[in-house]
Amino acid sequence: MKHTGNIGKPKRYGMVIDLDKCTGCGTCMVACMAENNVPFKKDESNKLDSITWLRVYRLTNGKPYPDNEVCYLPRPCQHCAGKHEGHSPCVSVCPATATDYDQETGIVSQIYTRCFGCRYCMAACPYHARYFNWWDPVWPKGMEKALNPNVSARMRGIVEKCSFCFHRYQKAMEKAHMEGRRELEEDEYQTACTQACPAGAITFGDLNNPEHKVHQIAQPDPAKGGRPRNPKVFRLLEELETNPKVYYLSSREWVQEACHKPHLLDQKTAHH
Amino acid sequence: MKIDRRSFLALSVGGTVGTALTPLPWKIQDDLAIWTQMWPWTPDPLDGENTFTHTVSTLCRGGCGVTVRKVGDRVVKIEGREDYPTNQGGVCNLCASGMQMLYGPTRIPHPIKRVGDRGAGQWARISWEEALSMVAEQLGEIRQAGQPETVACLSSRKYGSVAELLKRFLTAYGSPNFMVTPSMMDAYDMTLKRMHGVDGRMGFDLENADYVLSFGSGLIEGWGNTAYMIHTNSVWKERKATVKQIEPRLSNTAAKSDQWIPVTPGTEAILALGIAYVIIKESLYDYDFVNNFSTGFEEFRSAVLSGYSPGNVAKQTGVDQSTIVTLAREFARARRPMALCGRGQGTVPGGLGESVAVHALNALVGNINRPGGVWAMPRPAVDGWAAPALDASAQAGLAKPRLDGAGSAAFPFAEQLFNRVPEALATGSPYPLKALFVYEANPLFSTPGAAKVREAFDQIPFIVSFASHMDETAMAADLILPNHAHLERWEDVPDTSGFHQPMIGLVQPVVEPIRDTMHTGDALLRLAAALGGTMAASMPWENYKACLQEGLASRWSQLEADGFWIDNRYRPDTWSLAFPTPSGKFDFGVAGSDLKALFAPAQPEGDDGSYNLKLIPYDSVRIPNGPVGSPPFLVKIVSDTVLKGNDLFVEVNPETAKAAGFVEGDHAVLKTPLGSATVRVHLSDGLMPGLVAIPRGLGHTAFDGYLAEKGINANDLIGSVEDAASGLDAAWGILASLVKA
Amino acid sequence: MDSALIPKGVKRCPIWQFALGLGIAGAVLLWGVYAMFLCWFKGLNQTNMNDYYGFALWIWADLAVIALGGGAFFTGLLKYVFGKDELKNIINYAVLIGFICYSSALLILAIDVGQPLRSWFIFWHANVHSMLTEVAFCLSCYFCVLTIEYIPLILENRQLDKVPFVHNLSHSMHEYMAVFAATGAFLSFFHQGSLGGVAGVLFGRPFAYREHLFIWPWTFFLFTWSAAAYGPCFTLLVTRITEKIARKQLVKDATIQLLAKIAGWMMFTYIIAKIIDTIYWATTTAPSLGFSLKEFYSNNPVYGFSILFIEIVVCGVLPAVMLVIPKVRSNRLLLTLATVLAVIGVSLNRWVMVLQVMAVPVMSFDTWVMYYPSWQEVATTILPVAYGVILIMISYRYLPIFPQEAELNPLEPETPVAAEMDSQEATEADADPELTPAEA
Amino acid sequence: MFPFNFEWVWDMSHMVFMGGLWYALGILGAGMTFCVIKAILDTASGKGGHHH
Repeated sequence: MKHTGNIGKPKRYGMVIDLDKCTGCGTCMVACMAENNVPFKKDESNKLDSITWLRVYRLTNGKPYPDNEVCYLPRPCQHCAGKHEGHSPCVSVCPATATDYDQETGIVSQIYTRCFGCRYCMAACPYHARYFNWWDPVWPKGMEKALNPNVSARMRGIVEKCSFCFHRYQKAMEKAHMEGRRELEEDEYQTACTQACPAGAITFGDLNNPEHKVHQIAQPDPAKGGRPRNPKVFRLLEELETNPKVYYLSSREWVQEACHKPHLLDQKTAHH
Repeated sequence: MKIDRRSFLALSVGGTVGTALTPLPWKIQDDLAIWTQMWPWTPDPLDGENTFTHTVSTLCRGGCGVTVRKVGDRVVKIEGREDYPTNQGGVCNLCASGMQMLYGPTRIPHPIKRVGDRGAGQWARISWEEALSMVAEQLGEIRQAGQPETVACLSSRKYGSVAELLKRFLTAYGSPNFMVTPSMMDAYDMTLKRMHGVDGRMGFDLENADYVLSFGSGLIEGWGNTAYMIHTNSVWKERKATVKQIEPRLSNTAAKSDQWIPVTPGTEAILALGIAYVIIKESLYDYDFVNNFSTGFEEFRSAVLSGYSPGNVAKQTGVDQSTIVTLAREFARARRPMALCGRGQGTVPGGLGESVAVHALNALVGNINRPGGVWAMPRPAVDGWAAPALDASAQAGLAKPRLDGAGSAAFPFAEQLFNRVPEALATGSPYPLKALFVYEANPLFSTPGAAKVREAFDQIPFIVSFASHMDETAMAADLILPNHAHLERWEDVPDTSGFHQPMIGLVQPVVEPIRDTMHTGDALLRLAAALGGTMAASMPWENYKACLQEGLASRWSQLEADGFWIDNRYRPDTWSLAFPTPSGKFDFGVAGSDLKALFAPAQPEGDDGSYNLKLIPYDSVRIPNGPVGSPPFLVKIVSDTVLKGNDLFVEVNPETAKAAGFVEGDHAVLKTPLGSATVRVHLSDGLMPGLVAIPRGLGHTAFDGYLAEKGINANDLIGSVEDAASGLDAAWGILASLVKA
Repeated sequence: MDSALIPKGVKRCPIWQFALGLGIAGAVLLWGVYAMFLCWFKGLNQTNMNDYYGFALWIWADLAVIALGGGAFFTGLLKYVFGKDELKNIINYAVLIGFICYSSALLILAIDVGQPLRSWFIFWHANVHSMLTEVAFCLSCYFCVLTIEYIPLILENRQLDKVPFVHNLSHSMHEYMAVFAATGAFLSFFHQGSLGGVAGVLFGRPFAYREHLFIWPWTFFLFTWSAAAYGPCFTLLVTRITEKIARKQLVKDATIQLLAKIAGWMMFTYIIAKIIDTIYWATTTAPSLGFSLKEFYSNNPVYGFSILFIEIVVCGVLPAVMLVIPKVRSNRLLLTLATVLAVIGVSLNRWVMVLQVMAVPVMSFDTWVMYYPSWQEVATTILPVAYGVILIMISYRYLPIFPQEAELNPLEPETPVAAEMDSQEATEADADPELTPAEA
Repeated sequence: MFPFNFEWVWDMSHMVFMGGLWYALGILGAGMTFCVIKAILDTASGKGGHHH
């Protein structure tokens, strides 16, 4: 196989989530919880202490009946690169180096056995992508059988978050190495949510690889901190310069505005 | 004294300093940290060999083709099967949570019989021999007494070998009372029969439709095959198809559609007829189809033109005249327009008039049996079995009328009318029930007017449940013969969700049964054998798998090899061959019905003037409301504007709430003619004023602390309304009031 | 009974009064200790913190006590480095208050982290780019300094001082104190600053984020500055409260006035810097991140513009001006009022920089989340106050904290002991509510 | 915090930060050692205190 893509260079794994396609069914959340051994309590209705690495937000245009509109927005960890690669809001503040920016993949990791639960990273993350284990995880009798051995169960008192299913990357790389390859095919490494989404709303791959769909859809501009060149694509809170690797696509202007798409705000201020 | 104190001090200080200088404190500190990293009470899943098995998950109504990842003998993940024709790699949220259904503590571990009062939850473990002989004894006695028709069976599935086996069991036994939990497909089947003359099922070539007019169907919220419909929605986005959603609430389907058209609940059929009016009036219909392949058009035309002018319709439905006209024109001019009905997930059939009115739109534009249209499809059949042997006793029983009146003079086209059962049992007419089998159904929870069903069940002296999980109906049973869980068994799942190609999925055991359970098919075979005679002769198979294999006949080899069977070259009959009605044409006249009566909207019950609001149920894709109770993952993803603690939120338009003095989160008493409940108010700009919307599927009393007592059951507040034309449940909701708690 | 331990030339209340006070403070302490163990054994679900409030009451308490404890380093700096020798009369108490504040902060942190048994990872696996690492290192080091500064005071106890080695050690430590104090000031500068940096570097939180000077956000300098300004106010306030309870003057007016004057000018300059910072942030920083000031102060029940006004004007400009004007600060009542306002002001600033940062939604579709602490959080926050009261009681009783006490309150040799007891009715326990540094 | 911890990098940040830290600790340690030794020496030479 001949590749013109991104060979031997660092990868920047990322996502494009098509908000036009997302139906808010929540299968991504379930797939994520199942894949990553996310615990659950008897009462999960307090969303302020409910661990959902991937959370689907419900956005509305705020207009009264019958002009009300709704859009769903799945929010995994944004795997921010920051102003320079690795200066993620959370990685830069973690005092114990328990969260790390992987220069090979661009993935922000969390080392559960290292984290001592100061929660500074949670304070730093504007996306609320980080979750604290307020409780000891408890599985109803028998259900611990369904735990995935590739992801360790977390103990109470530490922070956890979406890892872009990093264990899947490791498994895929292991397999590739066994087969004497150094590069992964696009479909060899996909996150659980991407795979499960019945709408096919999530596209995952190497943003640096022009052969990958994520690159083609988002068209990140490396000169501008990865800003998308596709006019329908945007990132959450672009102006904070967190430089996230999760891109969103929506054809609705109010959705773009709700996510702080910069050009809209520029226009807005220009009008005033 | 002083010396002592001084030496004591010196010793303590010296000791402390001395210990601090040894590696001991550092070692302890390190060990403690390591201990926190592997607390014994935090589970550490064992690794093992990874295997991937294909099967079909039967948790959702449509059935998801899945690939199950196992580590050793543990199921750890359920993913969508890439090459499965419907879900195509995606999966629905319920099937993705299947591990929790397999391993959850609400599984019924072994056969049990009731020892306390009904519903008290006092059970005694019994052996399978004991359990089966108990049933055989009871059935033998009833048959001996010459009342085989008093044994009934309720199943959530109409097709497939287990449903067929249950039906066959009853037939050989001598009971006509095989019943299926109601769904929109009942109305569709009846429509097909009366307009097409076909005993079949509806198929929808959805992906190829370019203009979809949905009369309240929760297209991406569990209508049809959940995962397939969500996939289809994405196909529509890619192909820029238009979706117009007609319903009083801004559902997810409405939110993702190109236009949300709020409509007064229960007037959807009127709106469809208003659209038909414009199409007919402006001669936008398909001349070829209407003139050459249909009959009864004149009757239909005059019925429509006499009462459904846009002005008239606008008044009743709350939809602007101009919108009606626009919808009609867009629909008629689209290349492949398709009109769909079945509210929400289609768990309530709706009246026949509604289904007929909507389907008439498809007929007007000739989008029948064409690409991108509605297709009449053959019913899936288990056709490899010989006809059951019937003795005199069976023949006598089968000659009796059905308990629910389906097929009687009043409802000649009906096949199932479970909604009429409570009434029949309450009056004991035509006869009481002596025994009931419940298979994968939870009628005590999921039937509208659930209280009445509970009362009716109290009249049945012997209820046998085949449930795998302790649901509400199992709680009320006398004997439970637990079925294998969905990942432990063989089964065929013919698609009945409206997929446009004949298809059967094969459920294959992924793990050995982890409890002392028995496949219901095997239990039936053993019961038949115990009953002997023609019963045993009608069900001669050694085990369920042999019976399955024989039933699927020629399709078995493909099923076994691929895990599914599909006829992807299937095309529906062309118009000239498609309509086996007396005229050989599509019948707009609905087999000679009184169209005016047919189209009259269902009247809500209990209008005593004390109710100022209308309560409508809504189906959420995150809340299963059928036979399966939400596993913990699904309860977890329910929004906090739906459920908070155990409190259920009902949606109310801010304007309506303001008039009643409610603000967000207020507690309120929601009252309907059926009962009342305390709820909390959630203000929603996505709901027509004057309505209250309540989610279906919460308020379980059975299951465990992860689900039980959360919210209230909509079916306790909303009942069924019998459609005079068909006997089907035509309820769209109920009148209600909402006052401060 | 314990008269042998009481410093020479001063009088203390009877032992039963002292024991009663200790008992009351001890009861409060035990309540806090109970809550502390609940948090340790059951986990942080005992609190009302959540995923939106990863930082809450405890972190505020930490920031507040460290700011209030800033009197120790700043007074030390003034005395040992800038040679303001007059301050020797209050330095002991400043050190004691600082020691209490810092040990309290460390204790609260030990409860606050989710895995206290791993908390040493902050040192072992240090990320030098994290403000919190800087805080942890400087805080612990400075706590060592405070301990070193407090030790000679203990050693000066009448009985201990009789031991030659102890006497010599305290003597040599005194000689060397300038070096320790200078190191302490250096460390304090960094940890007070990095505590400000904790919020200021959060570029994901436009409410907290500030532009940087070198590697430090403006809040770094503002926090150091405010600790230097407001810390001495707290020292003055606690001194005043102690005097009230002891019913005698303990520090001469000259010392008090000098410290008040310096604190006043520090506050005056600080508040100007704070106003400039606020204006720049409101008009330049926040808009560049896509936010307008209004978004930070509306649509919620608590955080309105009044918060900003109270912090900057009522508890910032006002006490600063009061302390700067000699006539006002020489009035004891007004002086106390100014220090109370100042203490509230700096505490409010720390509250806003912790709690409001958490409350302000960043994503437009997110919501304001309000928070109130659980009783366990409140109890564990009051715990250090009780501990502080006890430590002050013991130190005051047995150690020569106030060098001018004997001079200001000469003992009449003929006075019978019984009469003395009557005049000392007030028990130290009365101090509890007023001594609450976290509330003040 | 030590060069043998794997987080350690010989870069400016580490050298400045840890340099500052170890410098401060050094002063404190050396200072205390000095004080203690001096006290011991003073005691040995019979200075201070009131022997009884």
